[in-house]
Amino acid sequence: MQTHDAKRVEIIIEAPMEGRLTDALATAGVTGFTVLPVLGGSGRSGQWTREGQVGRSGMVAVVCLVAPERLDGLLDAAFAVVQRHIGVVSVADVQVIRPTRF
Amino acid sequence: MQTHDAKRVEIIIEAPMEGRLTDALATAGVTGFTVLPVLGGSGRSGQWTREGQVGRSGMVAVVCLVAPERLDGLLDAAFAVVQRHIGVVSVADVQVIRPTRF
Amino acid sequence: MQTHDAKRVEIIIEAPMEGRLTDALATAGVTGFTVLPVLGGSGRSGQWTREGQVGRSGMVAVVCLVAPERLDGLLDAAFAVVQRHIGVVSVADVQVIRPTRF
Amino acid sequence: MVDILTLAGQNLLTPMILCFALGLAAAIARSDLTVPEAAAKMMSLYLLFAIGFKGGVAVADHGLDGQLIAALVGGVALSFALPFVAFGLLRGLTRLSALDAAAVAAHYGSISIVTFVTATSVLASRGIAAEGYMVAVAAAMEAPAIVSALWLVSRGGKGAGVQMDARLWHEILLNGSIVLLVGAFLIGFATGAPGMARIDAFIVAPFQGVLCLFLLDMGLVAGRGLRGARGVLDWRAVAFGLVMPMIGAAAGLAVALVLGLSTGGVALMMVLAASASYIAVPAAMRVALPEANPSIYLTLSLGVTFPFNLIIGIPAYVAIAVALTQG
Amino acid sequence: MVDILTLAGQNLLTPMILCFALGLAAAIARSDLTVPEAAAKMMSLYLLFAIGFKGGVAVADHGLDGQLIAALVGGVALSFALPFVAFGLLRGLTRLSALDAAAVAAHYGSISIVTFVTATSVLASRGIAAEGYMVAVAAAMEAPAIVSALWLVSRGGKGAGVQMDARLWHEILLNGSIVLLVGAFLIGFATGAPGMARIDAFIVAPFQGVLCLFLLDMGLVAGRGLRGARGVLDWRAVAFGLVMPMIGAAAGLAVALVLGLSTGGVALMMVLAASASYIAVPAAMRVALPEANPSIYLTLSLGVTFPFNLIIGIPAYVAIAVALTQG
Amino acid sequence: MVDILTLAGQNLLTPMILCFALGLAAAIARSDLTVPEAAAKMMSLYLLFAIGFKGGVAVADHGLDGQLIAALVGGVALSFALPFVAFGLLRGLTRLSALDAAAVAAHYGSISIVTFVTATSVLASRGIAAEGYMVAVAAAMEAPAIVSALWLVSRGGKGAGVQMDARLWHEILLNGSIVLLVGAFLIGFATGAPGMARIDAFIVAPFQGVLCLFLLDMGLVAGRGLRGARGVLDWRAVAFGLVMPMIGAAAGLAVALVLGLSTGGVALMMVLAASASYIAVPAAMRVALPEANPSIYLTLSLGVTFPFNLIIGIPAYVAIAVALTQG
Ligand SMILES: Nc1ncnc2c1ncn2[C@@H]1O[C@H](COP(=O)(O)O)[C@@H](O)[C@H]1O
Ligand SMILES: Nc1ncnc2c1ncn2[C@@H]1O[C@H](COP(=O)(O)O)[C@@H](O)[C@H]1O
Ligand SMILES: Nc1ncnc2c1ncn2[C@@H]1O[C@H](COP(=O)(O)O)[C@@H](O)[C@H]1O
Ligand code: NA
Ligand code: NA
Ligand code: NA
Repeated sequence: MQTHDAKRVEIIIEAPMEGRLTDALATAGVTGFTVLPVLGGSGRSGQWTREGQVGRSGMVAVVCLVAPERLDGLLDAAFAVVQRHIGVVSVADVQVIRPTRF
Repeated sequence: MQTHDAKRVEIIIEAPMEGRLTDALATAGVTGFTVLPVLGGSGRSGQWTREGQVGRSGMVAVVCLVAPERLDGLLDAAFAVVQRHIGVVSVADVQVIRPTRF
Repeated sequence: MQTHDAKRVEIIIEAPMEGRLTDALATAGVTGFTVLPVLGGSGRSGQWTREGQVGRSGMVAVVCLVAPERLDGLLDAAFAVVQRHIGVVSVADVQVIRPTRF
Repeated sequence: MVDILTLAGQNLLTPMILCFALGLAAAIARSDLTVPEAAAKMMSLYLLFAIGFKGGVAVADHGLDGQLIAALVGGVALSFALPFVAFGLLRGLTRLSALDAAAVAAHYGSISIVTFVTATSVLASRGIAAEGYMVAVAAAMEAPAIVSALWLVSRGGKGAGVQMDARLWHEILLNGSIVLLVGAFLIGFATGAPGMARIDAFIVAPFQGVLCLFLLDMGLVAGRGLRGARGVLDWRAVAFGLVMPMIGAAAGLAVALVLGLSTGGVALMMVLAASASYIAVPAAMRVALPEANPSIYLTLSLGVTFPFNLIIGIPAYVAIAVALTQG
Repeated sequence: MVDILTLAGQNLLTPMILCFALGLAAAIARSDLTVPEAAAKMMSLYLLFAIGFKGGVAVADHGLDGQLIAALVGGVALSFALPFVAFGLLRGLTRLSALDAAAVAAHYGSISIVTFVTATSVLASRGIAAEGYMVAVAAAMEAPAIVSALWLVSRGGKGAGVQMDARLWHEILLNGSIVLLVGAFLIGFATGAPGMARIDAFIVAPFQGVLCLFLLDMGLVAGRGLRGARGVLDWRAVAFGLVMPMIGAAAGLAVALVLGLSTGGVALMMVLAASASYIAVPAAMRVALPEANPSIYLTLSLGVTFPFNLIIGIPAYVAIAVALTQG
Repeated sequence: MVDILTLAGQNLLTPMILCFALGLAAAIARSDLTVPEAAAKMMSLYLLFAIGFKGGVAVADHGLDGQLIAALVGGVALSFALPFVAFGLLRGLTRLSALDAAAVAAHYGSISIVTFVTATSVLASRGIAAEGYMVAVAAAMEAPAIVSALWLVSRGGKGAGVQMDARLWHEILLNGSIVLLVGAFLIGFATGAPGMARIDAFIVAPFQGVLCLFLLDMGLVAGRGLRGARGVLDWRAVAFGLVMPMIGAAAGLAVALVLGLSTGGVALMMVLAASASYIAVPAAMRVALPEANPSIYLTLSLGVTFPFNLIIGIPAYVAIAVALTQG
């Protein structure tokens, strides 16, 4: 089946920042994304799990599929939000069907 | 460690279609997949979150690792189901250990 | 934006083994990972869904972003744990921002 | 009429309605107040179980009169017929495509179990008895409307549009809420008063309180839906969402009077006919009519008709039932 | 015998059993009825807390007789011993490998807390008192069986097969249900009647109702398990799942009579010995014996033995206990 | 003093406190006992709804005296003022950076609703009445402290450190717990005794039982937090976590006496001033002061001050309130 190049950006970020991130994405013209729940994790700021949660609402994973040429805009927008916060951003090359969407 | 080429197919689809998709995959000989929950997302059909859910049971992400030669069969099967529905399909090149499984 | 090569390792493993896996990762010097919930799946050991769960607490997906040179250590550590258990391991090439973290 | 408004006034001051209003307001004000999905699901399982069980016990107490069959037939007939009325109204009144109109029509032929539950608690609080088997009627009315709607689509040459298979029928007829409602009804019927004695502290006393929190969540969901659907509905569509329940209630009233139901039974039949589905039917529409726009039917059913029935409809239907059966 | 069957008949008509049957039927009919995982977990926490607390209060009321220690020892002995019986039976009767047989044996030496909870509510509804410390005995019987099973495996030269470490012991001995059960027992013991007065409206009145919804979920899970495990069990294995609880019950009866427990205590000891674990032990087996097939032990424990105990076992054990201690 | 200790002793033997202790112990012993997130969230919604509703009904019964406004002003003033005290204390006593000190200070100016809820149930069990509108005061005290803390940071040249926007204010002022607490209060006020009659079986009788399970979860969370934060706090910081609530309580006492509140009202004002937020404020700090270390403020608030208030604070505050208003 005929597929098309795209980028899969995965942003793991604190839940309280999710709305700010998706707004920033929308402003950057990225209107397609999916948010996945996160159970726990570990990083420089230590380990946490959702069970240990009253005060912190934990983190979420935001996945965006975008056309390669829109990657930079996306990363700039995302970085402006993530910058001062804990979390990680990764980008992978993928193939998508239905290119018109991205 | 010795690894082997494989494809990682990620299908984000409406929950009511999950059973139909996995059946189609099985028919196409793809018996290995993992289903991840989705909290919300945004696309051409607008934005939604699981909190806003009574009527719509939301979406799920189905991840399949397959040997490269079985990719086309998988995509055809998946596309037949996804075609008329909202959702996205992406394919990434990955390495797996234990090739016999795929 | 300036990005850096990294590997994205995705390990899908039984929940009762999660702690053992993350400890093994820590021992191997991998202190960064994210754990995602899994709703269900299918493989050689048959199909299962979280609804069918009383006895088995199901599976989880552990995602690690690491610098390429640390991949082998990670895979060895992970494999030692996963080896005799059901589950899958896949590795993808990705780009990350903020390399210092990995 | 005045009488009805005062009733509506009283009704407005119940914790249930105010909880719904609170949820609606919180969602529209973009508060982050949310009820966890699992908790909402659990509360609806509780409500379905409790109401089904009580219905079964009531039937076990008063015995099965032949009316049960008649009421089931009447309800099913309503569910089959109302989508045609709704479809005609939508095509004449609004600008919706035939596909969207048919999808909406399916919702209004089917029923909203929460509206039904709220009505039963209103009746209970006013000491008005109703036939216990009305829960069975409610279950029976969920699916037929879907058939009518799909027939409307395929007839309209949109046959290609319909993705109907045995599997979908299976999903519709054995969907969780129908199975639990009917199952609890049968269990209540089988165990009767002794069974009730064992669990009434669980399904009777806390019932209205749970309903409050559940309606809070309904308000949140309806409010978020309305916010998200800004611009999806024009005033014509909204008007439909207010007029259709009255038409449905009238039809339900006629059927109920013909059946000779009790005051409570008449009120409940009106509520069932007036209410619109927002769980079973939308899921079925996503599979059978994927091109139909969910925001339209969900917003109409959940954002317009549900609040209308909750706040104005139920007290009105009850008042009418009282007037016509006890007057 | 006839007597037992009539009892079973009555027992069948309780809401609890019928809820379990409803879940079983819904799952086998492939209905999408499901209880959210979080809700099921919460209900089991509620049941564990309530039963542990009540047990502690009962002990606080009647005071601690030395029997507590004796009963604990008796229960632990049963948990150690029964896996050997089960293993022998499985190797003789069925075609299971030594590994799978050992894994199954561990489940039958351990206990099912839901079966225990259901039995207590049956006793309560029949006004039969039981030693409050039986919940402590239940907690004590969870783990020993695992030791016996792992010993059977390593002895069988399958030593390589056992992945046993301090961490796993820690997980088993401090697993959530044991901790909550024992903790609630101690809290009930410490706060006694005054403590009970504060929370009985929460842990006593709604108890049977919550148990109904929990058994509904158990039925759904058991049914889905049975559906998924078609072909995994031959008739020999199923026969084991029906015979083993009777053997366990007999052993439990002997121990209980030696201990001189009350009627209720005898019945509960039989239930504990007859029931098979489906939470603590399976998780431990996944870690310690990863090559053992989970479908086999889960289906046997949850799909065969649990329903058997629920429907036939409990009323039979109670009837026997009554006959032998009050006759 | 002795008197206070005996009270604390009695208090220790309530199921609530022991449930908290059980959770704490289980977490520290690394048991896998957990309360599902959704269930914990639902229990907190239940507690907020119940306490808000009861408060509203109480106000509807006794009528609104002008004190409500005065009490609100007093509470808001406390919330504004206490962060300055806390900040000064932290900078003088501990080695925390200005940023971390300000973040911690915000928590101590704000309030812990669970501490408040527990205090009300202690008062209820001792038959001490309190002003119903104290729940409104509690809601009003959540946010002001955040303003003070952010001002402290920006003043400290750390302006760059503050990420404050209209959106965050919106999130803080309309956060779920405030909206539900105030909303339930208004609903209780609007429906009064008749409303209460409909749902008291749900919000009154099971209240203390639900609180037990909720405190069990609080203990688990606090224990896991403490385990994870080993080494984060030195003895100075811990000392602050024990001293600050007493200072807060004293300030609350002064304000309450000036306002001339009832015995229960005085006790609750002390509790509010003494307690530290662990939900609303931490979320706000993550957004506004991302560089402040969450382990510090969460561990202090949840791991040190919350248990202190629960076990020693509440009975002491109540005893003092009784002594000073009834003596
Ligand atoms: N190398 C990594 N791979 C995957 N997830 C990570 C990694 N580093 C951090 N994370 C996630 O980001 C969160 C915050 O990380 P940090 O900012 O390093 O404290 C962690 O709790 C993880 O969920
Ligand atoms: N570009 C994208 N990247 C990631 N997820 C997407 C994207 N587009 C759509 N989705 C997901 O697919 C769902 C339906 O998308 P759509 O069919 O465009 O309305 C959305 O709610 C998202 O969860
Ligand atoms: N090819 C695959 N792609 C994605 N997930 C898989 C695949 N194979 C197995 N899994 C996951 O791993 C679990 C155990 O697989 P198995 O060990 O093959 O029984 C399954 O339930 C799936 O969740
Ligand atoms: Na209808
Ligand atoms: Na046993
Ligand atoms: Na405070």
